[in-house]
Amino acid sequence: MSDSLGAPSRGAPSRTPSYAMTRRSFLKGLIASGALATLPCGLLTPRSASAAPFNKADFQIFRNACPRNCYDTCSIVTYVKDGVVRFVEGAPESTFTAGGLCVKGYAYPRRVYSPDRIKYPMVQDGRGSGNWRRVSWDEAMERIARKLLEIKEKDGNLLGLALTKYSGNFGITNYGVEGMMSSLGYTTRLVGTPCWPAGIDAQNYDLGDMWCNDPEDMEKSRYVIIWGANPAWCSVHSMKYVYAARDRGAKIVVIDPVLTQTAAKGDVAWQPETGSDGALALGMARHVLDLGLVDRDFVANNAVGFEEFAAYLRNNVTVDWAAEKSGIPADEIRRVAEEFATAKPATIWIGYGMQRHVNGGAAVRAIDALVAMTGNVGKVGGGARYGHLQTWGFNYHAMIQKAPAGSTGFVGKAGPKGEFDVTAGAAAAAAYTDRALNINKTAQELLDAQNPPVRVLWSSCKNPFAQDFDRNKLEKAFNKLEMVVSVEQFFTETVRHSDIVLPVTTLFEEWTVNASYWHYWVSLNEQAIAPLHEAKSNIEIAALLSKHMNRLSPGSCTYPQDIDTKEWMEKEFNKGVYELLGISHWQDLRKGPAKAKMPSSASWSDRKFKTPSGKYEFRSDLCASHGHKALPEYKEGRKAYAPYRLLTPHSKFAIHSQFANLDWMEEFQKEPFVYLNPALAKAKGIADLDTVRVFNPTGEVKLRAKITNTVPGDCLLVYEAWFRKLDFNVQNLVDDESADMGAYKTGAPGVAIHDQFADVARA
Amino acid sequence: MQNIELPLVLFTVLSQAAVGMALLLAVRSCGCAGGACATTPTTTGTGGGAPGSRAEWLTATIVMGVALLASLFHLGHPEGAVRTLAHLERAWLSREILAFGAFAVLLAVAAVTGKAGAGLRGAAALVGLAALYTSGMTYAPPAMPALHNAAPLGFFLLSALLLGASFGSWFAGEGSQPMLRAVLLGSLAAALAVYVIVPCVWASGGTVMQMTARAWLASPLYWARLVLGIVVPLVVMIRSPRIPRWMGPLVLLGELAGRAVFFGATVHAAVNLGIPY
Amino acid sequence: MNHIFPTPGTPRDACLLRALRDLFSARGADGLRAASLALDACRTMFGCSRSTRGAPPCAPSGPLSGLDTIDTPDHWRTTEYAFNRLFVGPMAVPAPPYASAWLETEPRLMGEAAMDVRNLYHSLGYAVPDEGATPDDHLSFELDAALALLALREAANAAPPSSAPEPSPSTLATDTQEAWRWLVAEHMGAWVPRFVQHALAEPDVPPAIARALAMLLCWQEDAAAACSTASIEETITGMQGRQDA
Amino acid sequence: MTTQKTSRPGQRAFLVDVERCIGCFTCAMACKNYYQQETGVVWRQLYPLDEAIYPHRERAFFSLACNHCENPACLNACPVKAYEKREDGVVVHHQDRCIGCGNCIRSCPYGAPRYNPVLKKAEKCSLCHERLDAGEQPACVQSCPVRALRLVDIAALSTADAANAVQYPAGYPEMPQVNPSTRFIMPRTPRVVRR
Repeated sequence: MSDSLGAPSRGAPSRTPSYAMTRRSFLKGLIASGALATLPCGLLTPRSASAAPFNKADFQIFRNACPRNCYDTCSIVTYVKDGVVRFVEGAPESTFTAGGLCVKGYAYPRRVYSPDRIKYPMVQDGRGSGNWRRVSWDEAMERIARKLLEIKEKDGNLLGLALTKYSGNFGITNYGVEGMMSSLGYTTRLVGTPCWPAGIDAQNYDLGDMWCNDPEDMEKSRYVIIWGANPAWCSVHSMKYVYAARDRGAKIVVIDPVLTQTAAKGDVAWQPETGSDGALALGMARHVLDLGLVDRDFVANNAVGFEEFAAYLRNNVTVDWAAEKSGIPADEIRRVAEEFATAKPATIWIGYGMQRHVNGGAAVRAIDALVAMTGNVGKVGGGARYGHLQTWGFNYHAMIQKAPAGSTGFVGKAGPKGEFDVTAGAAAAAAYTDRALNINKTAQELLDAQNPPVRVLWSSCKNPFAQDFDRNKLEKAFNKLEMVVSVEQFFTETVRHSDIVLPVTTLFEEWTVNASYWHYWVSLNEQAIAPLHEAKSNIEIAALLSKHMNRLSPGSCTYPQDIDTKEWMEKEFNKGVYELLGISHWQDLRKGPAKAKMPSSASWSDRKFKTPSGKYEFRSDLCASHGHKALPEYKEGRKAYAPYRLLTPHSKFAIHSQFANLDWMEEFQKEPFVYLNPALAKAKGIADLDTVRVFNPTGEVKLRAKITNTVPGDCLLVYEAWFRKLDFNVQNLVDDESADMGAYKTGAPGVAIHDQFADVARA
Repeated sequence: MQNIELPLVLFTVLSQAAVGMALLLAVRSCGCAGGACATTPTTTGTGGGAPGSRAEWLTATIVMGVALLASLFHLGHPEGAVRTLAHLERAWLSREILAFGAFAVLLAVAAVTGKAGAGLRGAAALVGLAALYTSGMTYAPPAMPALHNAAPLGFFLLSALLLGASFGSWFAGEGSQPMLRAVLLGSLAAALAVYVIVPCVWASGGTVMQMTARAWLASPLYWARLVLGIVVPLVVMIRSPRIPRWMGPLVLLGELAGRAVFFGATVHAAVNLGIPY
Repeated sequence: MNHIFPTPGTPRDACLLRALRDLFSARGADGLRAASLALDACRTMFGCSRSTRGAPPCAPSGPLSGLDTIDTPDHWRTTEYAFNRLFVGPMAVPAPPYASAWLETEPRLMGEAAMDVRNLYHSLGYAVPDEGATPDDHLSFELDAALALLALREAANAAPPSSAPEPSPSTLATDTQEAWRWLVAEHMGAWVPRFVQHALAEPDVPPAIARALAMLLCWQEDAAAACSTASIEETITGMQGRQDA
Repeated sequence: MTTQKTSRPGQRAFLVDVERCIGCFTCAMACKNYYQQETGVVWRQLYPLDEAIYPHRERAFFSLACNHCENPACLNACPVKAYEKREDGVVVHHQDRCIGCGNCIRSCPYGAPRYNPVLKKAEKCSLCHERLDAGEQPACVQSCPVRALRLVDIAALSTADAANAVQYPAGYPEMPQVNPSTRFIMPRTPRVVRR
């Protein structure tokens, strides 16, 4: 910020020529501007309830899109006045968003204008010292550039530079962060995803891709099983389709160890043993088989390996065994299995929660098999719904950058760098590649990486201290790093452990485009206001870094040095996207979001699967070749290492570490709680709202307890969140045990977030 | 327990004290037939004459003035106080302000002229009673089931009598003392009954009433009010032939405590939305 | 020490405003040092007695007390760290130097307060650099605007009636006076005192910053008092209300 | 300024479909988003139903703002006529007239008026009357992702609504003297199969 009002006044007013400046013009100003008119109570004007009639014409209206890691990826309409966001609404054009956002989306105005926002690039003298100095962007970038050149000099490559980035901002242009890394050379990447990889691999083995029906066709289902998902909290816009299905006579069955809000809205709520989903699905499959309700046409003509699967079921699975594994009575399993097999179409929504287990991938394959054998794959209103990337076919112009000439890097096989990695193929071919570290073991991998060790960590669109597992180990890992750069909006625990923090733009301050991994709408994200303070977008930051790299060492970075976020947004579009969306130019999206024109609302409607066999694979040799079972066999869960199972799912008031820190959200959620079954509370002598310790070998958290019968007696339930005023972090309790699958499609196995255990005691 | 609304505590208690004084003054004057009072110099020694020395009227006026002043501090925007008369047709609060305004004027006139004739005395008493009634209605909101009835009016009337009698005795001639003592004794006895019975009645009422009963009984202020403001005075008065001068302050203390409970501990219906009502 | 009762518009105010403006917009140790020394210079030159009679002097004690005896890079670097913890970030700061953070019904930036001062700047023919990105109501901008109005008042008062172009200088004088009154008494009066209190309430505020905050409050109070008239008394009480909140 | 009288028939009211409501707080936040309310001032709030009413904790909610009563306690209690009941039944609070006496807050059985500590005045939901007059839905109603919160004319309820809607469900104070206009559809419980 300049130290005085902009031109013409600089320095002492008495000396400023501007005061000789035409008094008339000034008077015009002073009187006409309305400033005087508002003087008597310019501030005190009460926000009267009898406000002037609402008139859209009073506002500039912009198109935005919620870039968070969420099923719903809402299309937002932003109302701006005097260059300030006044309020936001859901876009009515999207039948999915349907004019309304969610509790988080409506809190956005607080996020942009929060006084807590990081305003300037700053340097911390002594990590964790709290001694911060404000620096110019150029100074910050020069420091980073010099450090990068130094380690490149020392190591002969840039593998000492690591990037950790995940889903903090899914705006397509934000893949420019990966692009920035590539444009510097071969670097170290924390690859994979903590979110949904086991299920992605499972569906790729079974179907050849992760591709779900349009959620909007769920209303055509005659039977809906929501398995390990909680849309009432995590995909509120999907609930209207669940309701529509029920209004048309469908039965809603919700399977979840916790009686979630979604379960409370179902017709039947199963609370099975956590992690027993595979057994449950196989038990149902066995019953369907026994009843002869298998879709013979499908398994014969569109699938391979069914007979082997059937044999496996006959020899190894009984309904009673499933009942014993899951705790769900055998006749219950039989009843629901029969209803599911006879209702046409019937669908299962496979949640991400149920695959965050050491046997999660296997469980998803078992559920896929249940849906397939009942002939519900490829059917409108049917399907094993997990997610899709059909609408993500952008150019990734910001992401695809080539390494500077002569760069050397990691020699060895290159896998994908995550579920959104479009460069995977190309990379495999190259002589050198980036070094991949498992994002789900960030702490351990940073500690273990050698020749060279990771010296510089760049964190963007991610808050490692809130999201990476085994927080205490992560602290050790950070102490090993020579420089930590975090690109952030708020002073998170990660920023506290950084040397340099760079303020980044919010969705209202940059151009980009957003797609969903659930619904089929694509939304434009216009820049609605100027970036506040000194915030820059991720690609502008990359360009500035490139400028300084090339100034200090010409040719050391291939990233363009002068960037306009709007132009770069345009560069992401291509003919394919236009055709898919049925638009002729991205400008059409200014009229509202567009929905992909798919041949059918059902995935796989042509039964042409992307598996090696081109058919649905009950038996997947590919899966076997990756060290798993060829058939969707049952896999045992993780052994308990503490008395109670610990579940740390998403709250409705936050997405990971975002939103819970906003003052508006604090109105409705002031603090975290651990939720306990009355029996467990009684056994531990814990009364409602007592403060308790939840602890295990990984660490501990202190918080208050709420006693509720929605949680099973052997479970401790704590929702993850980052509160600005509280020292609370569920990652103190979650270790980095891997899930069974994920390496195939995302570069690293998932993480068994819900195979965690802990004990509890009054504090 | 929510905020005790100190300005309202002061306003209601003091205004009721003033009403009580005016009321008993009028009653006394009726009891002064045959010039009984004339022969007995008032304790304040400001000559004889009809009951209601200038000092007494002045005191009442000042008490009422302080009450009105205190009420201003209850407003977010005191500058708008005059507009409170805008809704006489419906709002008991508007009527309360009007009634007490008129009452205050009458007191002031009496205080200024020094000697109030029977007419003025009667008028003051009647307007005072009317004002008391408007208070009783104003503080019986539908949102507070425990008070949405005649209870507030009853409480206020008792307060008026207790305070009126004990402070009135400062000024009353000997002739009136026995009568004041009787009034005080009677209203103390009544108050004892009321303040014990009413919470018990609530305890057998709906959820919010029961919560109110619990809140009152749990409040030290309630017990202070009961012991300091009722039991002790009662015991004293049973023994003592006339009202001791320190009785006024003591009773006032009890009343203030009691009123603090009234405003602070009474439970609002909205506190348990979603809970069985 | 020389007892003067400066009225707004004297060199003293200009001196203070300039120093305070530069101090609160300082980007680093050097800026802080320069502005702080300038501020001390004003205090030495004009003393720190109050123009409001009876008001206690601003200086913690004695006219020259608290002048920085230490003048080492380390000293100013530490001051910078503390300055950032108080006003800049990156962590959430206890005393954001933006009017909106105090006047908005809820702490937020770019609120109505920012729009009000933006109007004033525009009417003066000015704007903050890259308007829309930089909140208009940062303390330093407001002090800068105050400086401008100060100079303008002098110009207005100086202007001889004869040489008056349309409209008459009296209009100019009253307009300027009104604008000044609104800015220093009404607008800044509504948040600067709370801002100063909150900042001073923080642990280990370096002397240079503590003095600056004290001087800021004195200047604002004096300026407000000087132009207070019956008409605005109630506005101020209204403001007091806000300040209690 | 006062609101222009509209000649809509009947009483505009919120219909709270607790059966559909997922307790997501979107409506409450949409209200804050549109009116930029200060901390502590919440015009619309969600109240979880006690386990005595719905057997599972924090799984069923009343989303409540102003009930726009037929005989509003706030309006009757307000000494400065800051409240107005429009022809369409909407109870509007004119904050410019309010002097912050708090009498409406003491009087409303449903806690609809809230004290704004900054403006030192009361304020409450006025059913987005300025949006209604512009042909828009109230911010909260428009925001509800499951249409659990609807704007209805209780003089003209659909037969289905008329059949299911109740005025005084358990957990909601019965106040015939003010006759709140809000209507509720109460939730069902799923068949829970536990280990």
